[in-house]
Amino acid sequence: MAELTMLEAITLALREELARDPSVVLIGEDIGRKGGVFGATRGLQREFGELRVMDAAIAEVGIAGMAIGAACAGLRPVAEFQFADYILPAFDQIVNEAATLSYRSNGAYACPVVFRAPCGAGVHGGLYHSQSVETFFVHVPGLKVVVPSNPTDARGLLKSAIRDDNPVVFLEHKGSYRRERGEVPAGDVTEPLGRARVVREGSDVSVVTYGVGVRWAREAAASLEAEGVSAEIVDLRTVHPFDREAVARSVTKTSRAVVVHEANKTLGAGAEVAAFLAEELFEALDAPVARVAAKDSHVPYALAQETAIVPGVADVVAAVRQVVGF
Amino acid sequence: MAELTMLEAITLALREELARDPSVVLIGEDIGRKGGVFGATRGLQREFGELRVMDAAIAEVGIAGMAIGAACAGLRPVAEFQFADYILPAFDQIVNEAATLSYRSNGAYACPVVFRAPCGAGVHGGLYHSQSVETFFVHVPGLKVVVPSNPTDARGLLKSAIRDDNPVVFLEHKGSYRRERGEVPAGDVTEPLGRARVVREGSDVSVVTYGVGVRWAREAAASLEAEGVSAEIVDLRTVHPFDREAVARSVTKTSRAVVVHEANKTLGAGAEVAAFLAEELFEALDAPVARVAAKDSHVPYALAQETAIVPGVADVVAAVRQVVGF
Amino acid sequence: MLRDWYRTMALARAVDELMWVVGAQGKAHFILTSRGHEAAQVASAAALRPGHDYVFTYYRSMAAALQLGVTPEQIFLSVLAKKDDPFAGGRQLPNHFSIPALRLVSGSSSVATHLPHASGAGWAARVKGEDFVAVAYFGDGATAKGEFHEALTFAGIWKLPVIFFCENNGLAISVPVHLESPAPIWKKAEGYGMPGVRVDGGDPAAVHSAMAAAVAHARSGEGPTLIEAEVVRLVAHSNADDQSVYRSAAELAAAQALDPVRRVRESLLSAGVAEGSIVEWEREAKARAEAALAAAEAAPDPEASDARRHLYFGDG
Amino acid sequence: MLRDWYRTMALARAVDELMWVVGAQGKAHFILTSRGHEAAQVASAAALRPGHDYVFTYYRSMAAALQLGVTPEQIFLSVLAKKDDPFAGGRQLPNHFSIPALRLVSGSSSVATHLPHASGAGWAARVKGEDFVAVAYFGDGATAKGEFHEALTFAGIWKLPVIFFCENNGLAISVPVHLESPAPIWKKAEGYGMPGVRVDGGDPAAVHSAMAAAVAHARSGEGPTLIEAEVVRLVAHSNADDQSVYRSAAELAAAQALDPVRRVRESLLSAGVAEGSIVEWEREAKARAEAALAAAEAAPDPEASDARRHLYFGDG
Ligand SMILES: Cc1ncc(C[n+]2csc(CCOP(=O)(O)OP(=O)(O)O)c2C)c(N)n1
Ligand SMILES: Cc1ncc(C[n+]2csc(CCOP(=O)(O)OP(=O)(O)O)c2C)c(N)n1
Ligand SMILES: [Mg+2]
Ligand SMILES: [Mg+2]
Repeated sequence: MAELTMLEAITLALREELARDPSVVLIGEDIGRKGGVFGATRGLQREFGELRVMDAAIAEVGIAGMAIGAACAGLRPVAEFQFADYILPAFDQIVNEAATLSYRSNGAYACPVVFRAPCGAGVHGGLYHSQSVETFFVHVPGLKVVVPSNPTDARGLLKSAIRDDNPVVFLEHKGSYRRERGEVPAGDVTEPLGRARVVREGSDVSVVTYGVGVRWAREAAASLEAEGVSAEIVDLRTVHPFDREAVARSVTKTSRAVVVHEANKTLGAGAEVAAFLAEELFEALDAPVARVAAKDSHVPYALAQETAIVPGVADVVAAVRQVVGF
Repeated sequence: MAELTMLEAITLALREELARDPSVVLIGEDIGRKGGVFGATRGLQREFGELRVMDAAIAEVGIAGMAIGAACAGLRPVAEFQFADYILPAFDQIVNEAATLSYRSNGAYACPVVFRAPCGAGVHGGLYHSQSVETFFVHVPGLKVVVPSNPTDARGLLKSAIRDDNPVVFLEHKGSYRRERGEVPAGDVTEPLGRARVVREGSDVSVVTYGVGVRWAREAAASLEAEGVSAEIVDLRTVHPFDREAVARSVTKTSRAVVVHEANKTLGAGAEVAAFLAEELFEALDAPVARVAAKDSHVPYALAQETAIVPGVADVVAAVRQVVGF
Repeated sequence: MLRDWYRTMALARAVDELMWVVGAQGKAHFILTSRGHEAAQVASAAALRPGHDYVFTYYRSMAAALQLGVTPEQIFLSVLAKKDDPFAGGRQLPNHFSIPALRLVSGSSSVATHLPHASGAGWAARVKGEDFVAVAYFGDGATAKGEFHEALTFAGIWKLPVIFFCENNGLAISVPVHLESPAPIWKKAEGYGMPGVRVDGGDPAAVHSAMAAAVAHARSGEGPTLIEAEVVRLVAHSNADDQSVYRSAAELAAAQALDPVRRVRESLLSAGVAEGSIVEWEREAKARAEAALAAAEAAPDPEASDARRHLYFGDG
Repeated sequence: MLRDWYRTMALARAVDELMWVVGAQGKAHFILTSRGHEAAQVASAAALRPGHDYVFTYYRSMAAALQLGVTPEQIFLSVLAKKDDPFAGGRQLPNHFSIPALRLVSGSSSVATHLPHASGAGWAARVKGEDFVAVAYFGDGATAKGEFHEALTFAGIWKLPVIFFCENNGLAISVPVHLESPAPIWKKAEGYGMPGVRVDGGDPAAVHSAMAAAVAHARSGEGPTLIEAEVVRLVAHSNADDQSVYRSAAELAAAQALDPVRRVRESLLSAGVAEGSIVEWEREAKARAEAALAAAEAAPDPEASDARRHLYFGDG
C-alpha cells in the first residue's frame, strides 16, 4: 500500500473501522465540517453522516460521558480531544467512570471507548498545546494507554483499540503526524495492544521508549554506532499495561538501560520502568538506570525556553554515553 | 497542650488560621451547618460566618475555581473536597489553572490555595470513598503535595500550607483521623513543607513512606526489632517536591530501601523514590529497592476483597525481610 | 394501577426499614435509602419499558429498581456485599443498581456523572434508529454539577430521547436547595431548549402522567425533558449521617406529614379500597423483605482471590 | 465618548492587522484576533473601573485590554514572545492579558475555565466588603462547558458581583452556535436567577448601557448578570485555521457587512464628525501600532536559563 504519514494512517484506521462496524462512532470538537484541527477526521463526516461523526460542543466532560453512555448502549465510540491538554476536564469521567465500569459491574458491562488526543511539544504551542499526559492514566487500573511512534503502528494499534472492550487512552504526538511516514500494509492488519517491539537490535544498552522518543532513540543510536556503542531500542507502544517481559528480556541481554520520554521526569512513565528494573533486574544491571525526560516544567511558548525544557536526541546520546561509560 | 486526634489537630489549624488572618476562607460541601462529613470544620461556620466558611453546592470544578479566583483577588482559600475520590472533577482546575498561574504570569500572580481531601481506604467505603490520588498531583510542576501522618504534623503542615503562596494538595488519611493522637505543641507552631523527618533511627534498612504508611512502618519496625533487624523510618510528609537529600542520607547509611504507600503500585509515588534511588544511589544499594503498595486495583467494598488489595504491616515486614536477607 | 404502585411502594418501604435494622446490627456497613421518594420513583419507572429503555439510577433509586424488576433478594445481596450480588459482586456500596438484562446501567457513587451517560445512550438510540429512551435519576444537589449542564446541552442540541428525572428533596446531605440552585430546578430546562415540568412527587398519578408524556415525547423523536419531582427525605442521608445536627424537629415533622406511602394509602382508602386488603399487602411486603434478607444472609461472601477480577473486561 | 471608543477600536484594528502581517512574515508563530468584536469589547470595558474591578479576559479580548489600559507595545511584546512581555514573559501564547496593577488576571488557554475564577473574585469582594466587581469575557462556545454552569450557579446563589460577558460570534472555531447551545444564550440566565440581556455587539451605546447597568447592579450588592453581545468573527479563528473549509463566501460577506469598526465610523459621520478628523485618528492608530511593533522587535528574547523560573511563586 502507499506510503502514508502517521496522520493519514490514523484517518485510514478511523475510516476503515467506521466502514467495518456500524456501531463505531466519533465525537469531538471540530471533527466534522472542519475535519479536526489537525485533519485526522477529514472527510469522515461527509462519508458517515453527522450522527456518526459528531461535531461536539466544547464540553469535554460531556464528550467523554456521551461516549461512555453510548458504549453502555452498544456503540464503540472514539472521542477526540482537540489537544491532550484538554483531556484533563474529562479526567473524572475517564478515571472514575470508564476505568471502573467492568470492575464495579463485576464484569457485566464493557466500556469500549477510545479517548484520542494529540499530545506533545515541539510545535511551539505553549503551555496548553504541548502537554504529555500519559502518567495520569498509567496509574489507573482498568485503563490502557497507547502511544504510537509510526504510521503502521498508529493504524494497527488504533484499530485494535477501537475493537478492544476496555477504555483506551490513545495519545498521538502531533510532531509525528506529518514527520513520520512509512508503508502501511494493505488489508485489515491490526497490531496487538500490550506488546512492545524491538525496533533496533543492540548489545550494549537498552533504550526503552515510546512515541516521539523512538525517533530520538533511532537518531541517537545511529550516531552512537559511530562511537562503537550498540544500542537496542524497545518501543513500548502500549505504555499501560506495559510489556514487562520484553523490557526485562532486553535489559537482561544488555545489562544497561536508558528510559526516554518527552513527559516530565518526576513520576513520568519512565519512573515505573526504572523502578521495575531496580526491583526485578537489580542483579542484571551493570549501571544505574538513566532517565531522559522533560525538565519538570510547564512548556513555555518562547522557542529558546521550550527547547531548554523538552529533551531530544542529544540528551539520549549523553545518557547512553554516561550509562555505557559507567 | 492537650492530646489531640489528627482530626482535632486539623480543626485547630483551620480555626487558628481563620482567626489569625481575615483573608483565610473555607469552601466545601457540608462544611458549614454540618461541620463536614468527618467533622473537620465543626463549629467554624458559627464562629466565622457563612461567607468565610461557605457551604458549597456540589460542584467541585466551581469549588476549585472559586478558590483560585478568590486567591487572585487577595484571599487565601482552603477548599475541602468531601473525599479525595471527588477531587478528580476538579483535576483540570488544579493542574491546568492553579499549578500554572505563577509560571504563566511570569511570577506576577501567586496562587495561595489549599485543596484538602480525606483520602485512603480501610474504612470500608468502596471504590469512591477509598482512593489514594497523590500520584496525579506529584507529576505536576507548580503543585505541592502534603500527606501528614500524625496530629502535630497535620496541624503544623496545614498552617504552613495555608501560608504558602503556592497551591498545595493536602491529603488526610481518613483512617488516621481518630486513630492518630498525640500532644500538639502550644503556640503558633508550624512545620516546614518540603522536609522529611526520620521518625525512627535504624541501621539495616530505610523504610521511606508517608501518611498511613508511617504507622505500618512503626509497627513493622517494632516486630522486626525482635528479629534483630534495625529499620530506619523516613516520613516524607511532603510527597512533592520530596526531600531527596533526606532520603539519600538515610539510604546511604543503610544501603537498603523499602518504599511504602497505600496507593496503587504502578506509578505510585514510590516509583519516583525507587527510580531516584536506582539513578542516584546505584552504588550505595546492596539490595533491590522493594515497594509495598496496593495491588493495582480499585478498592472493593466487600471486606475480604478490600483487605486483599490494600497493603499493611505484614507486607512491610515481608518486604524488609526480603531486602535485608538479599 | 394505583394499587400495584402502592404494593411496590410498600415493598420498597419494608425493604428499606429492614436495611436500617441490618445496618444497626452491624451486618451491613453502609445504608442508603429511598424513604420519602417511593411514589415519584415507582410511578415514573412505571412509564418505562423495562429491558428496552436504558435506566441510569442513583443510590437512592431502590423503589424505582423494584418497579423495574429488581428483586428484594438482589437488593439484600448488595446490602450484605455478597458474592452473588448481581449489581457488583460486592464491589460497590449497596443499591448501585446494575442488571444488563433490565438495561439498568451500573453507576459510580459520584453525583451527576451518569447524566451524560444517559445522553450517550440517547445518542445510541438515534445512531441505531431504535426507539428506546434513556432516563437518568438524580437529586437536586446534582443539578449544580457541570455534568448536569453538559448532559442537558448535548441532549438539547441533538434532540436526544432522554428524560432527566430530578428528585428534589430539598437537601444535599445538609445543604439546603437554595444553596445548591439559584433558581427553581424545572426552570433550568428553558436554557436547554427542552420542556421543564415540576410535579408533586407524592402524587403518583401526576408523576406518571408527566413521565409518560416525556417518554412519548422522547420516543417520537421530539427530544429530552427535565422533570422535577418534589419529594421528602424522611431519614438521614445515610446511616453515616446525623441529620439532627442540621435539621430541626419541626422540619422533620413537616417532612413526615408528606410521607408518600401514607398519602397513597389514604387515597386508596378514600377511593374505597378495603383497609383489610391494604393491611394484607403490607404484611406480604414485610414477609417478602424478611424472606429476601434471610436468603441473602445465607449466601456466600466474595472470595479474596477474586479481588482483582474484571479489572479489564473479559479477563476472567 | 463614541469618539474615544472609536479611536480605541481603530487602534485595536490597526494592531490586529499588523499582528497578522507579523504572523505571515513568520516573526510570530500564533495569531489571535479581536476583529469584529471591537465595539462590544471597548464599550463594555469602558463601563469598568480599571485597576479596581477584576477582569478575566480571553484570547480574543485585545480591544478590551486596550480600553483598560494595556498598550500596543505590551501587546507586541507578547505577540513576539519577548522577555519583557508583561503578561507572561513569553511563556504564554499572545494576548493572554495579565497585569496585576490593572487587575487583569492571567488566564490559561482553556475555554471557560476562568468563569469560576470571576465568581471567586466576586466572593472575595463580599468577604472583604469592597465594592469591586469581577468580569469574565468569553465566547459562545464557552457556554457549553460545565465551568459556565458552575460559575453562574455560585454567582447566582451568593449574589456575587460578577458580570458574565459573552461575545457570541456564532462560531466555536468551525462549530456553529446551534451545535453549541440548544437555546439562546441570554435565556440561560433565568436558570441561575440572574438577569439575562442580549445586545447588538456592534452598537457601542447599547453595549455600554447594558454593561453599566450590570455593573451598577453588581456594585450595589444585587448580584450577577449575564450579557450576550452579538458580534461577528471577521477572520479565521487564528492563523492556524482555514475558515474557507467551513464558512461560505456568502457567510463571510454577511459578517463583513456587520464590521463594527465601519458601523461606528458611519454613525460618527452621520453624527456630523468631520471625515478628516476620523482619517487623522486612523492614521495615528496605524502609526502607534507600527511604532509599538518596532519597539517590540528591538526588545530582547527570553533567556533559556530562565525557562524554569517562577514554577513556584517567589522562587526567583
Ligand atoms: C462528585 C461528588 N461530590 C460529592 C459527593 C458526596 N455526596 C454524596 S451524596 C451527596 C448529596 C447529594 O444530594 P442530592 O443530589 O440532592 O441527592 P439526595 O441524596 O438528596 O437524593 C454528596 C455531596 C459525591 N458522591 N460525588
Ligand atoms: C477546554 C478547551 N477545549 C478546547 C479548546 C480548543 N479551542 C480553542 S478556542 C475554541 C473555540 C472557542 O469558541 P468560542 O468560545 O465561541 O470563542 P471564540 O473563539 O468564537 O470567540 C476551541 C474549541 C480549548 N482552548 N479549551
Ligand atoms: Mg437532595
Ligand atoms: Mg464564538
